Amino acid sequence: MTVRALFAEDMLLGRLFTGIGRSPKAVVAAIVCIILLFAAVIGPYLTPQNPFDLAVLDILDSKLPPGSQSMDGMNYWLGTDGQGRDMFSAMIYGLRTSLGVGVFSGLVALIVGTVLGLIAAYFGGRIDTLIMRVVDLMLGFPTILVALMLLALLGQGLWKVIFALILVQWATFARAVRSAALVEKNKDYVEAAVTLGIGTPRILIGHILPNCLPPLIVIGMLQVANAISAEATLSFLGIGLPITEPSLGLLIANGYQLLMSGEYWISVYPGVLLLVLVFSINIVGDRLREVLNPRLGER
Amino acid sequence: MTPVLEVKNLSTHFMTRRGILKAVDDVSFTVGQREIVGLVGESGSGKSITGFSILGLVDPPGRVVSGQILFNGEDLLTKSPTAMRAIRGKRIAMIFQDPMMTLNPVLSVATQMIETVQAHDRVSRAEARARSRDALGLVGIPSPEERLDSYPHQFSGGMRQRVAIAIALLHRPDLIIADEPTTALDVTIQSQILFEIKRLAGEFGMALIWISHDLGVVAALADRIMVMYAGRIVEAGQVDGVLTTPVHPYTSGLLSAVPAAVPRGEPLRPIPGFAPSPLSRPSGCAFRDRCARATDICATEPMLEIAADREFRCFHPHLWSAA
Amino acid sequence: MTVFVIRRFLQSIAVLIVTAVIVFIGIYAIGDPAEMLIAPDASPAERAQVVASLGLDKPLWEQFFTFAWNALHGDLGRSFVFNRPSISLIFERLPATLELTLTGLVFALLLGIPLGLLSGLKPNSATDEVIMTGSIFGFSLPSFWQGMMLIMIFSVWLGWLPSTGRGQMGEFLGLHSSLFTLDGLTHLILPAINLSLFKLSLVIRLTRTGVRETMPLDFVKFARAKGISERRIVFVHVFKNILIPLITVIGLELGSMLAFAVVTETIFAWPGIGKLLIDSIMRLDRPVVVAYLLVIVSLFIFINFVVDVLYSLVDPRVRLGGAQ
Amino acid sequence: ANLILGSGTEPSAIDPQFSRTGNNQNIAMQVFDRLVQTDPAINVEPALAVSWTNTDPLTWQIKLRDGVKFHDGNPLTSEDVIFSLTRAKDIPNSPAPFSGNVGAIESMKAIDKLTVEFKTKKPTPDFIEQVGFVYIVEKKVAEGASIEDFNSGKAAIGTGAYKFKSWTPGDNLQLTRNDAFWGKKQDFDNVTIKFISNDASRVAALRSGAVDLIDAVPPGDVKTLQGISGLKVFSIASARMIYLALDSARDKSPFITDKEGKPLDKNPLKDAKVRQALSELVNRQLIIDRILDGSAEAAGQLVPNGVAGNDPSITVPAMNVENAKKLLADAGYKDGFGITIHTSNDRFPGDSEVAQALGQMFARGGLKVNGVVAQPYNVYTKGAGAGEFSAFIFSLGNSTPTSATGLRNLLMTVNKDAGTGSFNRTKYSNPAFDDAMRAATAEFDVKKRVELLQKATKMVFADVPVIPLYWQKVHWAGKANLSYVANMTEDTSATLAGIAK
Amino acid sequence: MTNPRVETVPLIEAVDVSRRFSRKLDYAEKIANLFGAGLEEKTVHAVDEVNLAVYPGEVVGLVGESGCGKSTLGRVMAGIMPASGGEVRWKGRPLTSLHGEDKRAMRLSAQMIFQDPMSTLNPRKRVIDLIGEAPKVHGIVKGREMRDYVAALAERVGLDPSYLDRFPHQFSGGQRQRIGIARALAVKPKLLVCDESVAALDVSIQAQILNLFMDLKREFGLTYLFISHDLGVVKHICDRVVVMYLGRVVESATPDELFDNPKHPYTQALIRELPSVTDRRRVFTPIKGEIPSPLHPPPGCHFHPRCPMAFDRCRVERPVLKETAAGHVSACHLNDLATHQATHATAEPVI
Ligand SMILES: Nc1ncnc2c1ncn2[C@@H]1O[C@H](COP(=O)(O)OP(=O)(O)OP(=O)(O)O)[C@@H](O)[C@H]1O
Ligand SMILES: Nc1ncnc2c1ncn2[C@@H]1O[C@H](COP(=O)(O)OP(=O)(O)OP(=O)(O)O)[C@@H](O)[C@H]1O
Ligand SMILES: [Mg+2]
Ligand SMILES: [Mg+2]
Repeated sequence: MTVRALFAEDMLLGRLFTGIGRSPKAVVAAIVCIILLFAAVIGPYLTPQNPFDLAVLDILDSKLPPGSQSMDGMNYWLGTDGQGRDMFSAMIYGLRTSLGVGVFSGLVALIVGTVLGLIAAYFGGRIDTLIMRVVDLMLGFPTILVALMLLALLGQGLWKVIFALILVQWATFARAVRSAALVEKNKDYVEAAVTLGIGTPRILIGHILPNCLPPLIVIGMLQVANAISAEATLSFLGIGLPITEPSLGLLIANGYQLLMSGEYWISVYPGVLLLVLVFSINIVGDRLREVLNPRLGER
Repeated sequence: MTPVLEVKNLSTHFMTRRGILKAVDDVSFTVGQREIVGLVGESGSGKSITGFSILGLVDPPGRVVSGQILFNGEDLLTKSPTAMRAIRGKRIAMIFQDPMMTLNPVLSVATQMIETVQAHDRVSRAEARARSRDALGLVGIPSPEERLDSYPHQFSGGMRQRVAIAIALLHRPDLIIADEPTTALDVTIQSQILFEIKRLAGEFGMALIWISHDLGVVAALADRIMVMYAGRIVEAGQVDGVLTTPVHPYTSGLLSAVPAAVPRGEPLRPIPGFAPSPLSRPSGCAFRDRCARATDICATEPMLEIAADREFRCFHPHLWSAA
Repeated sequence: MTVFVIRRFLQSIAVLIVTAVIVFIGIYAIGDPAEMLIAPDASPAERAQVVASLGLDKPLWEQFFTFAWNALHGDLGRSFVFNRPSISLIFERLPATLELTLTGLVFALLLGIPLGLLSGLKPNSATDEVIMTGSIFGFSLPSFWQGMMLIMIFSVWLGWLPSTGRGQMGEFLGLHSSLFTLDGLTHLILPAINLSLFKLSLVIRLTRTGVRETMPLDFVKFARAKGISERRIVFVHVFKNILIPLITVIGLELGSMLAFAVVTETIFAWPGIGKLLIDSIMRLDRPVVVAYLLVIVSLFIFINFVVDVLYSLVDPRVRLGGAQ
Repeated sequence: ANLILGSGTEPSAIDPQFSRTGNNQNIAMQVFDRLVQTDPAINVEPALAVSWTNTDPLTWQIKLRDGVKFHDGNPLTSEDVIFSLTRAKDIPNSPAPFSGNVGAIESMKAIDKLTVEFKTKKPTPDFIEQVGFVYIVEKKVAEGASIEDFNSGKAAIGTGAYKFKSWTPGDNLQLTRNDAFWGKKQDFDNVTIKFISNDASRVAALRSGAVDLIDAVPPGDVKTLQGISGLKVFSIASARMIYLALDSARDKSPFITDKEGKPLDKNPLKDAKVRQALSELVNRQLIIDRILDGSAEAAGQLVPNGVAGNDPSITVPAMNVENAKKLLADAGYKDGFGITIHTSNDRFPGDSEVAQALGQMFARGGLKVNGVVAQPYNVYTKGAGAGEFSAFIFSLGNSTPTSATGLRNLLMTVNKDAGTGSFNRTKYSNPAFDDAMRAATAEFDVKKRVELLQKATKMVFADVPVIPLYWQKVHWAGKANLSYVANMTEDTSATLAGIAK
Repeated sequence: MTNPRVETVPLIEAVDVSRRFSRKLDYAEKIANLFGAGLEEKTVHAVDEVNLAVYPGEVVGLVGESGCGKSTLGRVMAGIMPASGGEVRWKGRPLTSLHGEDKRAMRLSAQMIFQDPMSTLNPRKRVIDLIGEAPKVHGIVKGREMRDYVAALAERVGLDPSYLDRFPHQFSGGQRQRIGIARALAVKPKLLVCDESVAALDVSIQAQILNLFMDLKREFGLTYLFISHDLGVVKHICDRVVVMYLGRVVESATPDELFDNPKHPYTQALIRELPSVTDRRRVFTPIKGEIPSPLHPPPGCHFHPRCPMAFDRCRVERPVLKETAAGHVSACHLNDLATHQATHATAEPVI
């Protein structure tokens, strides 16, 4: 399969790209996403400071307004937070964390949810009932309660938050995959594959799954945005990430108290960055929804 | 007698991303009063779009780009949306192909019928209901009063199609356009519907355009037949004539492709090749690539020729001794 | 219908049991309620007395079965903190939350459906673009941030609206609610908006998608062919079809709004059950958490039940009682 | 005039004896009275009792105030006092009962309508400080009353400055003035206390005018509020000490590592020199200035100046990195060691920030800070109690007139039966200090008692059992036309508010 | 035309095969029944005790109304769906006795071709994979040889091999059906079950595909079970036609015999109502009534409510298949009446 073929207009990827390409809004959003992703990946090379290293922080520099200079002459373009962290560095690192949390938890939840959803749809019966009841239960439980319990069980930390988010998200995917797979399962091509003696795992993964992908991509995209928001909310409620390694959400939450006392930059800048990030992911996801929905896609 | 409908040089195009799609291209025909006209042609040849063009229901990005549609002498294309709405359902009715999809699944049959009555006539609900019930009776639905309050899913396909026909009959229109109304149905049910329609058209004196790709059905029903190919009418004439002595090579190709045309077990005689993509139709005769008789001249536009009992567009028509 | 009710009932019981078990284990995992509750300087005798009176000295499974036994008799236990029946604590605050969520929901619907129709009927127009892009905001802003901004703008800077608590209560037809006084209404506006922004976006989107999916269907064209007015087509034919997904989602969302009003209630000091929940989790007030979840889950179940019934009213094809 | 008060905390019940936690007392003190009460600097002053004398070490006579009437019009009698002090022991399910306060009582007897005689089990010098803080309810009303009766107001009949009107849990509590109050006449006809737990919301409520007065103003907002005309801030340094507890008793500590992060076999915190060094690495004033916006006073002992037991000769340890490094080297940790600091994140203002700042300072002193872990209090308190941490932040509020209770709970050897060391989460044990404390608490002479306490304090803090950081300042803020008595006990009560003259 | 029946062992044979679809009562419904709700299990007898033998090289047509169980019977015979009663025999051996390699071989030997070519082709696979996947999975070809193998097959069914890397939606209906056929041929089947395989196609393309079927039969000696409701098509290519009504076989004969001398009133109606270009009838005399629900089939002869000639016996007794002429069987009580009466049965029914 050549690369060109992958991007052929009829292929999934091709449709993604041409679909996004046709909306200027989506192009801008996609570019923003890519820039932010890039910034997150090369973060440590971009920032003047490692904001996670307590030894380089100095509370003498705390709450400096944007543009101030540090003791040793470094410029804090976006100011510093209460611990004397350079806001710019903290935001880039926070972006890393937030995106990482969002993408990673979204991805794992997608895989777990997809597998369980496929199993539920294809085998039906008791397995289906069992999985779907668990899904209902999961969707019914408040995120915070789940997160808090996990936090208590496992201790605090990045991976635990990710784990909690996975636990909360997989059910959404499972439900979506199941409903898509239920439709696909009854299509003749599945029966044709059965007739041809193709084994069940192969049918599930090679035949049914690819046809369930479009809604999944969309939900996945939006879930990443959701997860980033959710992590921020958890941090706001004080059960998120380690405080010495703040995510965007934690930065906002930390600065929240200071918002009214005039030290706006501590909360507003990360807030704006979070907004831009989630907003552009949502715009891209939205566009994908339009493109990948065969009934709504451009004729 | 003036014809009920006179379509002159109708062209309906779809402005798609990939280019202009000429779904209906310079089509002209007339439908006389009480006449049943069959419109046949293969899938995608523009039959439905012709029907929708008449009713002014072509969905964007489609548009009637030129021509005239004279209904009882008035040009429908110049009418305002409100005026068109007053005509639709009242004087021209349409029946769609798929009986499962034409009725709104969440509204009762009564609602869907009564609203049609009340959309055109200022009558009380009770009266509208009575008229609806009578219409259901007309199309042969047993105990119409009780069935009125049913929902579409409670009917079988054949009965739903009969409900659609009853709706079309509510205002005794001058013209009914039936777009493949029996394609989705069984042979036995199809023949019930054909029977019903034919009886009612006769009874009410309605004209009928019957769209189908089943030559057999049209043969059984219509007075006149029009054959479409790639957006154009390639041959039109009395049913008996066209089916026994087809002039256009496409018509004759169609007729000889049916199984009954050759002895049992013999190979069938399909028309070779495929219809051109509607987006890239060659200029000139669209059929020439598949036509055994084609010559260089076919690359130019064939004119509509009008013979005694026949109209056709072809440079090399079959000339039957009778014609 | 009977079958439907029976099935629902049995499933509900199973769900409720599982919920209770999870909460018991969960709270046990988080911490020791006694540690949170009892003054640290209490003497061992005092401590033992309180622990015993709360039943915390027994093994977890025994506590669970005591709870289950009492629950069967309609007693969901007394709050560790308030020493009052947890169920009455919840019912005391449920009206405030219901008031908030329902107002939020109504707001989302009243605004969302027309906007959704507007953009769905004119896809890709400028109006559509504006509405759709705007609706993304609803998804993008974390709820707590929205709430903060609302307070900053409308109460602190502009001083138009109060930012905390529930206003004065009025009485109407025997119902007590802050909906019936001006003061109450002004208090309700900001939290209701905060809670409904997300749902508003959702409703807009659902409606728009519904319109766009329904408009090309044959029956719409058939209705046009019958000469029905465009208004009736949109508001009767199309709308009733859109209602189906809308009802499902609204049902789900009402449930989640109820459960997740936590953030809004925290920010706006709204005396509802969301705040009670977070406080109770923080204080490890297990009877309240259990009772809360049981009530919420029951409410979910009830809402789902209503949704299904509504569903069958709107969509005649759906029959209650058929297996899923 | 009416008062709307925005409070960060909410009572769990109206029954004044249900729990002696601050949130409940704040409400109780407005509706009910105690035998004695404290002034802003935690000095005892008479309330329902006008005098108390001990005729012998085991006998006390308390004289009640004459003419005090309950809200229902009945006069206060000795019977009510005896009933209340008896009832305090057996409130069902009370999580923080007053039983400790009445534990010393052997028997009670009404001498006349206004005199009660007590027999104690053993000599109890601070007897009045114990029984004096129990709220007095009316026997006739409270006998057999359930907690719901109090919550609904039926049994919420006290002698206090305000009468209970209604309580809407989670939302507000309403009071009206008691015109028959025995004390100072209150300025407000009606008082509404709104419960606004979120700090920013509470501040916003004041700024938007929705409330007249708020408590627990976050330190970061103090400056802003002061800058707003029409608003006023009332501050005081409280007797709440914030400290870093060090796991000093065990041979191995869970979060102590070597520089590479591998667990260390030895526990450096056992060495007083190391503890001393850590204390000297902390720049208390910097933390106060930068993190708490000045809302604290640097601490070197348990209670601040003004509270009995404070030893003025103990200075606040100054930051001295050089000396600290030397101390570490002396103790055999020239290159430092690894440590993780734990903290709650929702217990008191700036808890997690302070922990991070400590982390920074330790790191600068050459320690390897493996992390600063912040947890919600419910999770945190379990871990702290179970000895899961090595260095962790806690606070200790002192609401009694002397430092005795605090010292006993925090630093004396853990002994459940003797009731010592209840907050001693690190199991610190210093027998000499224990002896000194026992001597101090047995002393009837007030002056001598305080001297003994000071001696014990000096002795124990020289050993750095915990690292005292600062005493929190507490702030109230209100409209400029109001006055508020800022108090060290952190009480929020309408009785402390008034209309500014 | 040779008579394939001289071979004694049918390639595939259905013996008293029934297929029921039933929905069991769940716990809630059972409980409701305890309270007297009187709920019953709903059972559809999609196929009801059908006997049908297909001999090697034979083309058997299966006609009947929608929902009469044609597809279900086809599936059961192709081994995709188990029978719920009776047994299916492959070369004389019951399918249930086949295991392992035998079973797989049988499964591959019986292939199905469906009505809607688009829906049977996975829209996300290229032609090469659509056709080549199964032979590769089953080791019929090696990975490297696959392209050639598929190309050869494509050529055989009249597809341009240069299209192998396209997706199904890039083809026309007729081409898609060819892809479906090539896919079935790729595993070297003996039996093709064609389920309405030409119904969705235009006349001309239908003719092309039917020609292809006939060619393949000649070339590979394939056996066909040809399901259709179009009698015209069936008549043209089949050696034998079986008529089903509501789950039961009501008549079976050679096409000539069946069209000339239909015995069952239902068959007669079908033949009469078949619209035809050549034989234009302008009078319609449809069978009255709707197709009854298979959930509650009428007792006795399933056709009696719509049968113009029904009499009392039809309402109670199920007619059995009887041979009326050589190789012509039908299930109708009229067969038992005097022969001269039976010939009258073609009289125009009243509506
Ligand atoms: N909404 C549309 N957008 C773009 N092209 C369209 C649209 N509707 C129809 N067409 C094109 O117009 C042409 C004529 O379509 P039409 O539906 O009239 O065919 P038809 O003869 O009715 O075929 P069938 O027998 O399949 O119903 C086709 O090529 C079709 O692809
Ligand atoms: N999986 C199934 N579950 C339940 N009922 C089924 C199932 N498959 C088929 N049926 C029922 O069995 C009967 C026969 O169906 P079948 O598909 O065999 O009919 P058919 O003759 O092929 O019809 P058509 O011509 O419409 O394809 C129908 O009533 C159908 O509803
Ligand atoms: Mg059409
Ligand atoms: Mg079928």
